[in-house]
Amino acid sequence: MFAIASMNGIVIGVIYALSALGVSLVVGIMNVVNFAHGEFYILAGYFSYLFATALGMNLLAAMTLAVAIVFVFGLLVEYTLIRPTYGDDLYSLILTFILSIVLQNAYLLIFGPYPNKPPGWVRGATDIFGLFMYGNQRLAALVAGTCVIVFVFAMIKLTWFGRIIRATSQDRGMAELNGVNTTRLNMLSFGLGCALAAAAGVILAPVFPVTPTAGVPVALTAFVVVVLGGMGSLRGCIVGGLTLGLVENLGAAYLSTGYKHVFGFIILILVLAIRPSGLFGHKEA
Amino acid sequence: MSQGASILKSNRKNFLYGAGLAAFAVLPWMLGVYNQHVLIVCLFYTMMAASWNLIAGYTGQISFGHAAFAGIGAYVSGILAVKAGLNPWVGVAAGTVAAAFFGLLVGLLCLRMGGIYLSLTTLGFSEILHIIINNEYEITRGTMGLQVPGLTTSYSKISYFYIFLVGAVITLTIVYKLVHSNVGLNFRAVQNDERAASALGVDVVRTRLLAFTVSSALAGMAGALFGHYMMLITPHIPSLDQQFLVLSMTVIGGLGSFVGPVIGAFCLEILSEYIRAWGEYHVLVFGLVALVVARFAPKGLVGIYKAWRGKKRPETA
Amino acid sequence: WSSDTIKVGVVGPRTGGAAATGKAFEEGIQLATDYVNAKGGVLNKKLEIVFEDTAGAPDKAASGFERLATRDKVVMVLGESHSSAALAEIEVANRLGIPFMVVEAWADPITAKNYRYVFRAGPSNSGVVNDTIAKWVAAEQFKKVAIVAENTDWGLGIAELTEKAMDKAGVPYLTVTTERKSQDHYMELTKLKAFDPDAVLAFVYGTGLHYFVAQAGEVGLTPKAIILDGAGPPSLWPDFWPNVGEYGDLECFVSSMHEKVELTELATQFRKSYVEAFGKAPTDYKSRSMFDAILIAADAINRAGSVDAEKLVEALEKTDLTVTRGKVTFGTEKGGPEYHHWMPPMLVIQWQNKEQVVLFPAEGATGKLKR
Amino acid sequence: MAREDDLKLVQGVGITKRFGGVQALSDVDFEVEKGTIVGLIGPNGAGKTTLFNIVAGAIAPSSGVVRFQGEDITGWSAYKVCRRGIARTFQVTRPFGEMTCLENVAVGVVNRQPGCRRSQWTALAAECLEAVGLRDLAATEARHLNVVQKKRLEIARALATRPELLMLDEVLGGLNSQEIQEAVAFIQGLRDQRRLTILWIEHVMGAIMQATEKVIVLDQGKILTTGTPTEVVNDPRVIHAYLGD
Amino acid sequence: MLEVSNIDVYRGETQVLWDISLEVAAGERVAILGSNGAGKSSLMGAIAGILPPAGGKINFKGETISGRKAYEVTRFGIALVPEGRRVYKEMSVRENLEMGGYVSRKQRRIDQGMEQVFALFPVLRDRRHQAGGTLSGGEQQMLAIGRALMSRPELLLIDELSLGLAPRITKEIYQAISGLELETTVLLVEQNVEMALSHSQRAYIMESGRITRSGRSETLMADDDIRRAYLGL
Ligand SMILES: Nc1ncnc2c1ncn2[C@@H]1O[C@H](COP(=O)(O)OP(=O)(O)OP(=O)(O)O)[C@@H](O)[C@H]1O
Ligand SMILES: Nc1ncnc2c1ncn2[C@@H]1O[C@H](COP(=O)(O)OP(=O)(O)OP(=O)(O)O)[C@@H](O)[C@H]1O
Ligand SMILES: [Mg+2]
Ligand SMILES: [Mg+2]
Repeated sequence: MFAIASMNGIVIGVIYALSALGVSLVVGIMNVVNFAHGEFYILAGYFSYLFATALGMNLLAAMTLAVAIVFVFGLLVEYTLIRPTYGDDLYSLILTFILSIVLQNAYLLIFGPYPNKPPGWVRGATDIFGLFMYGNQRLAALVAGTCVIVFVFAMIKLTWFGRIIRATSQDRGMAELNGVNTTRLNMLSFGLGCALAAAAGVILAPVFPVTPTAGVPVALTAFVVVVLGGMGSLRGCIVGGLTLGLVENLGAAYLSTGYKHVFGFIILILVLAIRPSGLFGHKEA
Repeated sequence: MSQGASILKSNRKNFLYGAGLAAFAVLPWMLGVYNQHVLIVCLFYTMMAASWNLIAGYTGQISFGHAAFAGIGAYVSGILAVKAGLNPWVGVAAGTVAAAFFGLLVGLLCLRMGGIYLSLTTLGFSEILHIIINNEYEITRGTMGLQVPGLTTSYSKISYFYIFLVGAVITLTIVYKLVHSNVGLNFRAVQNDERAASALGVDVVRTRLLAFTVSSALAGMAGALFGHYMMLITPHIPSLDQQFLVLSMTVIGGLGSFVGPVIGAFCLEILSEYIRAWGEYHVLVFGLVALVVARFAPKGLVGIYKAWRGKKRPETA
Repeated sequence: WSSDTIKVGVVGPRTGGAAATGKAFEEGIQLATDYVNAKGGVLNKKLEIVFEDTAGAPDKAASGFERLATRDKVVMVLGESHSSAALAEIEVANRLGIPFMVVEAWADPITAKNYRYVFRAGPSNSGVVNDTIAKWVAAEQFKKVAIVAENTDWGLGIAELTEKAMDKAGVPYLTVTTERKSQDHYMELTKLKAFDPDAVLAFVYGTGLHYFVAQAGEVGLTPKAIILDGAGPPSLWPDFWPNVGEYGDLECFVSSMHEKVELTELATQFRKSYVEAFGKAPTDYKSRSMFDAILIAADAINRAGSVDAEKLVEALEKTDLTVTRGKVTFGTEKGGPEYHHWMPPMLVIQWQNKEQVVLFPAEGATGKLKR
Repeated sequence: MAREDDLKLVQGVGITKRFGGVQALSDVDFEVEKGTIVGLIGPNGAGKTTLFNIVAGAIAPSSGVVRFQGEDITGWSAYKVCRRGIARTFQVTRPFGEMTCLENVAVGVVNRQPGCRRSQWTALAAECLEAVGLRDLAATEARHLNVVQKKRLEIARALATRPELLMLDEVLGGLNSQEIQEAVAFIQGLRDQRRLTILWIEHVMGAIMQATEKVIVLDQGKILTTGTPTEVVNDPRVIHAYLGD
Repeated sequence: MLEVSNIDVYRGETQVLWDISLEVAAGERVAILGSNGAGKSSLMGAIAGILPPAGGKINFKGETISGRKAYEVTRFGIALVPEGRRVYKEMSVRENLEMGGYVSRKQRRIDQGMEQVFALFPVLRDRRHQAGGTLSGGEQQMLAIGRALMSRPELLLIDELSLGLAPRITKEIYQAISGLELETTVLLVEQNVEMALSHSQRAYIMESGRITRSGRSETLMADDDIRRAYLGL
């Protein structure tokens, strides 16, 4: 029991971290909470389903194209909705909140109420050390998710893009003086945030099929992870995701399956009460 | 402007409010049962939007837990009525107090950080509430909803209309009094600049907590009344959909303006009655309207009206 | 007023999580109105259906019902697939004195409240559990069963009835609740696997069931244990197979419709006109349930010879009509859920190589349980 | 002894403040006598504003004690300190931009006199605006003011809290020499008519020389010297650290 | 090299600069003096593209740079050491310097530049892995100057060079600036009037958003009014 609970906690934790990565990035750089994060995730799931199933595209190509389209869509949303709200972070929250409801209902009209699932990459399950059986698609999602997370970390730590993102998040005006076009960077990073939501979407859709409203719980856990880990801290995002995954699964294993998600919130409240800025957060001046 | 003129103007304003209220109070006698129901729902949303506006519009705290507090009011009142056989009116009072209490707790937890933390924590709070309502099926009857007695012995739309009218007037009066009192000055000062406010003797945390608690209590009252009107309390009262409606109404009416939420509540509720026939399109249309207004007219309908009047009769600076 | 139509209201979810049901209802409505109006309509007028969205939420359902009655002035209301919404609606129906025929909401209290204006032409929880599930468990001689309940009124309610039935039959069981919105059932499944049951009675609705079936296969609970989908439709949804893959094989479900076995001639006719109208075979049996309900309503209106509510209730009580699922008669004995209730026959069907094999009842069986 | 304590309106003992590695103040002792105008000068980053912030309760000292009229007010929150009778202005002005000037000032009034009525605070706030010459702009939103007007509004707001000690942080910035003369007269007037005690940070040495009775010189978080203006400007250490030769 | 003609600048709705004109020739070192809030930083901001002028024009090497965004102005070869240093607190000294070289993004140029900065401020080499925010005030100011130099600017704008610096460090930095004179033109804002005048060829004096005087530094230094107003003598 403990073994599978921990294993599942880690897998789900990585999945949570992956889903929260985009939110964390956008909060960190732009101080904008993208409430419609879950809907971008779902959109990518739908696209990868459409391309792979209806158009019969190669799986990898379908996924890449889906992420690319959501990225462009993210750029558009930044341009039309988010950009005018810079400096008023609460207003962007209101706008993206409304956007999320609009998208949910648009999906319902376009894709219908039934769940959609792109084909799995692998089939079957693996026997883990003779302890328990574990779905292969989940293991694949774990690997893919870890790759995306490592990729994002590498990008942030090692490339110019990461450097200017970090600089901009610390001092936007100064970055501008150093020659960074922060307007374009914002657009790009919002797009990237959406693309990360999309990456999570295409990786997870074969495990958890997408429905018009399935984005809500995704976004909700992403927010919990981000607040838990500390606003805008990527490291916090990973630790937050893993903490949440483990707490929920161990709680479900030993306490109550019905209250699984409440355990996560309880941890969140405890952390906030003790460290108001989250595990890795900095208190804003 | 001289003192006298301003008193005159405020008297005229009061007179207008009074006359409008009187005219509105006789309206249901001229309408059918169905439209009476629509008016009652409008009044419910007026209470919700006006009280949400108190925190969002006047102190700049975007709470996503407003519907949750309405839910707490409704469930506490309903459970007391069903399980303890309490008079529903006592239940409404208890529900209001309970909502205030939870508002205070949530406020204490996250008002220190303010801003986005408050938004996300209230969101989490409303989710916890949902899970608890679903799981504690024995007490809350889960999604099936808790059937509760009405507030009056014989069911009549007209009497509910007046109950809700009184509720809305109470809510609006409290909001108006608060905003136009010394505390209201503090609300605005805190929203503008916390540090400067505290240097002028404003207890920032208490001011915010006060706004949050009062607003939660008012939501609790609205929720409790609504539960007894529907005679059924379901997890839909504290849902995100409901929160979305309240937020849209306030934003479309005019965030931070006194009449904005009232206008927003009436416009959107009546609009939604009309476009309901469009079935699955109606929420989408709703959202799009809200999105366009929020994006292009951040001050809502009230802002549009003011800008239009300002253009017609340019203010002398 | 003078109007050349008679309006009947339908309530059901067209938006929200169960919007699929609304779609099925719409199909049923289309076929039924065509059918009724082609036969001369009701009281020599055309039958018109007004569909009100409830979004699956009780409060919306109650106000939607009220809207149908007060704004659209319908003579009767049909429909609903959420027990919670139906329970809210019956209060309104009773208050306003509007006949209301519930179609696919299973909670016992809907008819157990013995409201004069409330009828049910569809399954009830106790009906499904006692007439179908318990008997099937006994017939298959399962030694141990697991009960999985989603934490909704329906899930928890039917699980409780099942526990009672298992107690009575002396079959040991383990009950596990699961969160309705949860996508990940590994922990629940691990607990079940440790219990090692012969059958899992899964009261999980919608996509949740798809997750459950697929993950049960992954953790190796199935195929050793047989899953019975207590709600029927999710196993028939068009996306069932894409979602569950090979793990769907051998899964069982309760349904009132089978792709081959038809109990009446009207059912065959329904299937034909469905395929003509929509270019595919009917999957969600709720379209047929709605079709039946409209036929029953039209019949009652014609027999009543008026749209007066009292007369309609009397006419409904005297219903004796054969619809797609058999002959309809409503119970008239007060005191239990059988009052104003017609329980249609239900089948237990197993997927065997993507073919539907009827296992139960024995008289309709087309094959044996495979494990 | 008692009389002597009475004279010290505010007194700091051993005030130390570290920001992480930055030692902003170390072991600062100072006192301000009732009814005087005391200048606080020193190079940028000497810790003057930090000292203000500590006295005003905006930040807590790492160690040390602040006494006001003999009462220990160390670590009190800003609003309590204000209600106790200490008002301050901000070096970078912080008006409530979306409120009118009258309302800006009213915030100060209502928190010092809770429960006062609208008519009362309107009158009191108007009077404070009058004092700084902003009466005509009472109904203007504060964000429309220019810099000098904003500084005056800061002073009006501070006066509205009926302080006994008024702390001014560089209120002369942006004024020309003529205006500086007027401002100095105004500040001396405040002391004389309202019986205020004033602690004043300013880089304009002329004004400090003219208006103050005592000058405290801070340098790198330490008191460099304290004395009459004339003593201070002639102190070679002050010339070296702050005035330049 | 730099020509500022008749610019008006607003911050929000308040005007902070009125009709400012000035010129800087290549290789020159020019000081801007003035009391607090006189508008010196606003002028620097206007040149660097942070505060677009509402009227007037700014030309750099014959091209108009007014109306361009800050990041574009930077690419013309202008670098600003802003008021308050503004080092990236959570990035290491090295990364801070690299950000200075973002305009070119060529690793070789960046390495070279970094060597030059380290030669100029040896203490930074010792601290290169330390986070910017943990440096002492003086070191932060050195870092800010070093970062500006990383882009190899033709015109270096320095706002409040000596702000918060101990006099000794101020002197060191002035000496360093003097050493740069061959390549770089410097326009600097300074509170320490004496220091500024003795390390510049020309100076402008600003009051309440206007330029009130200008002239050669030695002349101004000898001026009694100025000595009284700014040196408190
Ligand atoms: N919040 C803070 N975190 C870290 N260091 C700080 C903080 N606030 C001030 N300091 C540092 O403390 C020192 C003293 O600052 P303070 O603002 O008191 O100086 P000041 O004497 O008022 O200078 P000025 O004349 O420029 O206003 C400075 O070196 C400053 O960098
Ligand atoms: N962000 C801002 N918003 C509005 N007004 C500002 C802002 N920053 C500065 N000001 C005002 O603009 C005027 C010019 O400021 P600026 O910073 O350019 O002056 P300065 O000469 O550099 O002063 P200092 O010596 O304090 O650095 C000042 O009166 C100041 O109060
Ligand atoms: Mg200072
Ligand atoms: Mg400056």
